[in-house]
Amino acid sequence: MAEMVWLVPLIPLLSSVMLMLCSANLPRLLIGLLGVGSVGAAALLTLSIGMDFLADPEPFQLTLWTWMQVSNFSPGIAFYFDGLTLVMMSVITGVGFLIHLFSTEFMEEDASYARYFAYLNMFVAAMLILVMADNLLLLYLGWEGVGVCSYLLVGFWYQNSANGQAARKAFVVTRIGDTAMALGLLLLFTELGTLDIQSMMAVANQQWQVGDTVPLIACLLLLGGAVGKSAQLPLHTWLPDAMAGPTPVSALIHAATMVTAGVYLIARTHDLFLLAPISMMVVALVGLATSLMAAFTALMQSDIKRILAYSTISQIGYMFLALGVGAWAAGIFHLMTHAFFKALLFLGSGAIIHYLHHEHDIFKMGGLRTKMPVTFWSFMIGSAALAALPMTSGFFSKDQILLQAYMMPGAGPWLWLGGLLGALLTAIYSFRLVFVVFFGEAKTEPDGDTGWRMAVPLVMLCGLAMIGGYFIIPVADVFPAVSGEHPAHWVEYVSISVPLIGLLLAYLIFHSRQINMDTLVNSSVGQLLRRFWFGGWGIDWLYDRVFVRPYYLLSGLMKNEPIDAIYGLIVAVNQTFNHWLAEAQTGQMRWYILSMVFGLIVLLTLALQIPLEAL
Amino acid sequence: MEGLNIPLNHILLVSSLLFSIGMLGLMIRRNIIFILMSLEVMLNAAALAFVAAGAHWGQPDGQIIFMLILSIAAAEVAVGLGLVLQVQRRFKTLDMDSANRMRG
Amino acid sequence: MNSSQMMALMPILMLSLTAVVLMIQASIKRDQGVAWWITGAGFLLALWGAGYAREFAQPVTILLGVDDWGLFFTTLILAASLVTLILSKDTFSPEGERKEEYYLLLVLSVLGAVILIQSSHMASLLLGMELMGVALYGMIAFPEKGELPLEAAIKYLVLSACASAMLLFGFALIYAATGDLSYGGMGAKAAVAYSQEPLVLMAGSAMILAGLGFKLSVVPFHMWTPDVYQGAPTPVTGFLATVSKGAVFVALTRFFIEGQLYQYSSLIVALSAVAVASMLVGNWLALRQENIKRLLAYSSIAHFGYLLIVLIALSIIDNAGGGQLIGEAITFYLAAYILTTLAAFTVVANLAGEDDSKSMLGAFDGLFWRNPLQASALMVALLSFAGIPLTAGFIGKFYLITVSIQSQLWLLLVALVLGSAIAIYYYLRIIFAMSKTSGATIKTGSRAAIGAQDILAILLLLMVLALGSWPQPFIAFAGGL
Amino acid sequence: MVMVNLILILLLGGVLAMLSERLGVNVPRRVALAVVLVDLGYLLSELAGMPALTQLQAPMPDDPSTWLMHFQAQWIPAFGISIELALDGISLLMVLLTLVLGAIAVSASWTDVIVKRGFFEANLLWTLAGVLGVFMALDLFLFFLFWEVMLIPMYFMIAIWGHENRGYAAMKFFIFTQASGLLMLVATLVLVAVNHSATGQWSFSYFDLLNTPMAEQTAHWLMLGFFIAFVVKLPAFPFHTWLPDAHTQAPTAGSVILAGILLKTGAYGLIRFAVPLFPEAALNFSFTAMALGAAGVVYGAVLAFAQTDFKRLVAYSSVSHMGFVLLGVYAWNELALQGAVMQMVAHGFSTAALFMIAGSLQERLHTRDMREMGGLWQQMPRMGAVAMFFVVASLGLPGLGNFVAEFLVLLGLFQVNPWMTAVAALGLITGAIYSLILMQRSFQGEISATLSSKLEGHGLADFAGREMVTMMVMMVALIGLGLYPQPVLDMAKPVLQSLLELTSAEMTP
Repeated sequence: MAEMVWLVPLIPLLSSVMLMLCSANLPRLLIGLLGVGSVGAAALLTLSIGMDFLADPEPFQLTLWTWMQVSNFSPGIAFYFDGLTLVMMSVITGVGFLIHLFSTEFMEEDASYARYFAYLNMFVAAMLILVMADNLLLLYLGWEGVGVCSYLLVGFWYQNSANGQAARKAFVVTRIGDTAMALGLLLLFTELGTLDIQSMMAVANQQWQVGDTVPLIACLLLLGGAVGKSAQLPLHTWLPDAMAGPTPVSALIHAATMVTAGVYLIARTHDLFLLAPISMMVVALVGLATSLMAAFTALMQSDIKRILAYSTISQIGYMFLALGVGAWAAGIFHLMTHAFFKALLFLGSGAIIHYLHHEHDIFKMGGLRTKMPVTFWSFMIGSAALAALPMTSGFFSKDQILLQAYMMPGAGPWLWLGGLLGALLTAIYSFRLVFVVFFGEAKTEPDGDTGWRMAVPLVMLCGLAMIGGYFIIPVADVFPAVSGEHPAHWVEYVSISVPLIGLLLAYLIFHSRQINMDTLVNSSVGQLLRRFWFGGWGIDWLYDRVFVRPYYLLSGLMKNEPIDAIYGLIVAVNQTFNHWLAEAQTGQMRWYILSMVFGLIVLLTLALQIPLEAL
Repeated sequence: MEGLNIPLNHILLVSSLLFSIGMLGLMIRRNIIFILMSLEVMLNAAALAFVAAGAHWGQPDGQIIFMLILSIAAAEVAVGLGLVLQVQRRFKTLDMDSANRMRG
Repeated sequence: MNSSQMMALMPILMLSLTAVVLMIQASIKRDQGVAWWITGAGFLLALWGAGYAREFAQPVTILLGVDDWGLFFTTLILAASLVTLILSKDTFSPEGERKEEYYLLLVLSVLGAVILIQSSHMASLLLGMELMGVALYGMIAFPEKGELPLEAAIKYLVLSACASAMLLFGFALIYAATGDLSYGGMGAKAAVAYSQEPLVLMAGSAMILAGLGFKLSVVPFHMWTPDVYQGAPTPVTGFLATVSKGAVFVALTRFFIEGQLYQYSSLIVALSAVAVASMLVGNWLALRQENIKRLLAYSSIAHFGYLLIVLIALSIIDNAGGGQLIGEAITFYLAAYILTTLAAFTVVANLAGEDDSKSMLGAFDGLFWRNPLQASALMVALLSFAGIPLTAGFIGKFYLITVSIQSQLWLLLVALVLGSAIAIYYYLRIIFAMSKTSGATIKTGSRAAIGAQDILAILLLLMVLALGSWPQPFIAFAGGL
Repeated sequence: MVMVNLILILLLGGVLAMLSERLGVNVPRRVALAVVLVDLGYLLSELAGMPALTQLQAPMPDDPSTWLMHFQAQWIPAFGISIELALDGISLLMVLLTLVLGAIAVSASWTDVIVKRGFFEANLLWTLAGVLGVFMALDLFLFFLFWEVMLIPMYFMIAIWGHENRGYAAMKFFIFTQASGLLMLVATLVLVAVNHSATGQWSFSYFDLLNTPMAEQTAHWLMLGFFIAFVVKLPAFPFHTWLPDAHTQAPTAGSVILAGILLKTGAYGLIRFAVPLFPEAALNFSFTAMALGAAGVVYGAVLAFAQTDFKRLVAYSSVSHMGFVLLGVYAWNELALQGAVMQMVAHGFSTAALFMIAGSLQERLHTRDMREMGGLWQQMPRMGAVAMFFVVASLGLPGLGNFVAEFLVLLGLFQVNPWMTAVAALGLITGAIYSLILMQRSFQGEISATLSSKLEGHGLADFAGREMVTMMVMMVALIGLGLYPQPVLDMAKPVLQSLLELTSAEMTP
């Protein structure tokens, strides 16, 4: 079965091309079938390959053809399949399939139905290529392909130019990260002579010692790419705006798959990062800082999708933290569980938006508990998993991360404390969302609850979110084992109790209104803080002032070609000469005679110059 | 002919003076007749220089060229005066500054 | 003057014979057609004479030196005058004046030019120059009605008389310094004379340069060119541009070589200053010129500026054995220049005739569509002036650059490159005007009858292209001179 | 003789097209297409006879027998000038690109209403003939001749059939290239003179001039003469101001040829003449050249972003893309050179397609101003999709030709100068910015007020069958180049390796 692995990305790709070419004359049902079916087939294929692989976990490599061969640079279109790839593929195809099913109903009335599924399928294909790539160049192909698909999907409703603006912002910011990653690729090839991940890591281990500068630079460049794609500080500003796209898109791209690409990249090239401990620390700090920053901002948001977007950023911050402290398996595990419950939350919010005729502001919703029971229960389970309440999948993965963060020698406890604060905030804002939207008096009337095509994915995801914690991801032989002794039990109890405290706080503030925050919120400091946090710590505002406006100014200034002025000058000089000389042609004969005499005098002086000197 | 042996340079000086006077006349005068006259002066200055040079080198060439210059000057003046008649009839004036229709 | 020397003078004899026959015919019965045919026959006989005289190439008396090089240019001059004759057949015939005198003046002027080319003595130079000049005054002023020709003639007369005076005075000074009037003699005695009174010798040669410079319309003396080109009837302008300037340049080269004037660096400095000035000023003047004839005048100023480079290079290369290249360069460039100018003036004559308003740029709008044949001839001529490959002008420019590189004249090379870069603009402006499609009524397929002028235009167009794309036979021929 | 026939077919074809106008207004375009296809077929049939391309042995630059095809005939023996045409890996690639893009250019202006159609097609074919000559000529004099001659028909195409101020644009185009061409002529002649003084015989042949010993200073100046002529044509940063005007004013077919092929003559000249003839001078000049390339990449991209005219934006994108070629050539190792050759081919297709889209937009909306466009995707979904494909190709999406080229250039450049690569990589970001803004302003967003008023009701014709076929050809080509570029790389490999050996032999004195 292993040789069939290249079929997995091919099926969605083919269906996407099919949908693009004959989008006009296909009936809506057939389009749905084709779109969902292709991802479903890919899922089944992954499942069967996965079963074979779990039987005898032997990673295998398959080369289709050498992409290009120039002197010693010969990357191939080659796929590498091991435990990590299996996990990623199953997440992509599994969650992808559910989201495709969900969107058949969500996008029911949309005019360009086929175009939507074409883009979505192409996205899944690109993501699959990304995770299955054997060499970094093919990974980069998947990387950019995913970027373009996210641009197309975020800007799907292109009639409104604001969506176009958001899509362009998403693409350009990620493109900055991609450029850094490309430079990383160039450095790696120049130093190590190959881009095939496995052989590259082997060569790196021989060639470099721990703590060299070159691996540090390479890792930081790769981190730049990861930060761009996974929306971490400093390149995170595009994700909240990317909510302009349809909600299933946000679910698939900005929750489950694309944003985790950065985590996958670092996990896949972990040997390099192990060679540069400083870069590991940087990853951890970036992760922690992002998770805290995003958590605070999520607290203040009023748009349901922006809350979830900031919560995604904060959760990925956790994964970066895990990778930073060397807990690779825990990071990937959290990636998987996060995909389940975040997709669940997004789809739930999609259902709410769909049936509340596109209402985004949570304070205008309320009391949906009775009217939309399926959505309510999916939100409850999703938020529980998000906040990592005990026995949910989120609990298992987040605790592992916090434990291993604690165990890290040196800054471990501090990272653990930061993580705890993040967990507390996560609990508060997730349940704030639940209480405000589902409890309290109803403000707007939803017209009905989810149809079966929405309900089934929600229920499946609820199941996964609950039991996800018990999955054992087969990455034991991919990553080095985690050292360090198990910390004292009190650390575990603290990390269990923190989410519960958060739940209690959220209940008190938002549901039963015992603790009155108004005095604090309306105070001058509170207002300032509120606006500061609401605007994403002012980073977006900063970028706008520092980068975007000057770029517009610069290009506007140079619009009509300053260089042309130089050539204009040359022309002007010639024109003036022409003008003077033309004036000299007065037509007066006496003037001509004068010029002849003048000429004679000049010739005489020139001719007599030397004899005069000789005298 | 040892009688009047004036050094060559003096005569050359005189003829170049004559030449410059002719040129000056050419520049200053506006009336076409006087322009032709100053042309004659310049040509004769050259002729004088030739004769002096011929004398200096004791060769007849100078005077032969002098004869040549006379005939050429005559030809030019003949054609010149013919044109002057046309100018008088056409432009109603002999002032050469009026003939500046072509410029630029 | 034995018989072989007479044979050597065959072209001159033939022309004089034509002049006499013309005068006799005019006295019998004044008939323009017959006069035209006689002049034509005369030129053809002279052409034959030039060919015939090749075996007898030898110096004839001290006045004339008949050699292959001179005879080649004689044939070139005669060809040019034939073209002028064809063009002037119907230019101002409507006015119905007595045309015989015009043809007589033409023959005399050509006779002057031929003498000038073959002159090797100051007297013959003077004779040839004046004969050509005075005949030209008559030709320029020929159309009675026009005021412009009259103004042009007067200006040309006064200015060239002044130039001749300068020339004469220069020769007088040189004669005073060296005591010899033939170029060869002057050259021999020049070294001695330079040691005694360098001032007189230098002043004399400077004035000669000034006098000849006027005829070649190089910069300090260029002011007359546009007015005379515009004023004179187009065939006469064509004649002036090709025959008169070509002959004077050949005379200047002969004088320069045999008179060994190129040894004196001060003269070379003077000449380079003049060359650079005329290259740049000629092109600048033409930049925004609307009248085609004036534009061609300015471009001829620039072209003779380019030609002077070859003379200047003479002094450096000649003693380095490159003399053969110089001869080839001059022969080729002059041939190319004359051919292109003839082509240009043929078209201008066919289209503009004597009506000055017609020679404005506006009249040429959309010419490609109205009269494609003439338009393409003019286009090829302009491209040849600009030195675009596949035309004779390009090979000429190629020679110029090779010569200036061989002699390391970097300043002149820079001026040449700058000049031709500027030149592209105004040549292209005309081509662009001709290709305008807006406004002009474009009727395809209405072929005007192929008249005599069209044949001439096609012939010249083909010769310019042939010389440009397949120059090898001509180079071999020029090499042998 | 094959090569001479290639050029002759096009020249005579041009004359035929001009004359065929009498038969009917639509006849010339069919004649033109037939002539180009015949030419292509003739070349392919000749090539079929040759040994398979991949095992081309390395053509020794200074030994004519090893070239794919070589033809020599005396022309002006006095100066050692001969009609010498030769074909090797790179020039074959360029010839094929020229003929394919020529056919596409003819089909691009299939339905344009053009005055004097016959003369238009004739000029188009003559430009192609001139360009073929440039790619095949190996005698420097002949090369210069074709270099200038290809300008004249191109000048006419812009001057006669261009848009509003075509006169200015055509004049600027001609003077820029012609003046710089003069510099090249002077440099060639000095080189020949130096060769003459060294070897005692006149020769313009590439093989004799290749390793002329000369002083370091003269080598620098000569290299500069060649460099400026090719860089003006490329166009690189400071000499590029003619390109936006020429492209915006040229008719569709004209700008397709101008962007697709004429820009490549500059790049080809650099690879063939500027560097191999003066290896040491090129080596120590390489930093400035690369700096110009990098500056061109960023400058072109920033300016492209500011444009409101569709074609002008695409023109500036060509400046940015060609900056990569300059970087690739002067990094002078196999990776970068292969990247440069790939960029020449891939850029040819992507820009030609964008110009065709611009042309069809102009045909439908009678304007190129993007302020009057917007939301066209609704009206013309197929054209929108095709435009999206080529915009994405021009910003360098992996899997398409441009990415392979740009990545190879950056890879090669990194080994020479990492900091320069960082600057050039900025081009990737700014490239994305201007490409997407192009899509946004024209095909996405709300329909502009002026456009909706102009349309009031009757919709716009979407891409027809013919246009779709041409676009499909180019899309397949780009995808093929992107996913399997090996045939193109193999074709250029032997030549590049031999050039590298030649110059490396020179550079280590």
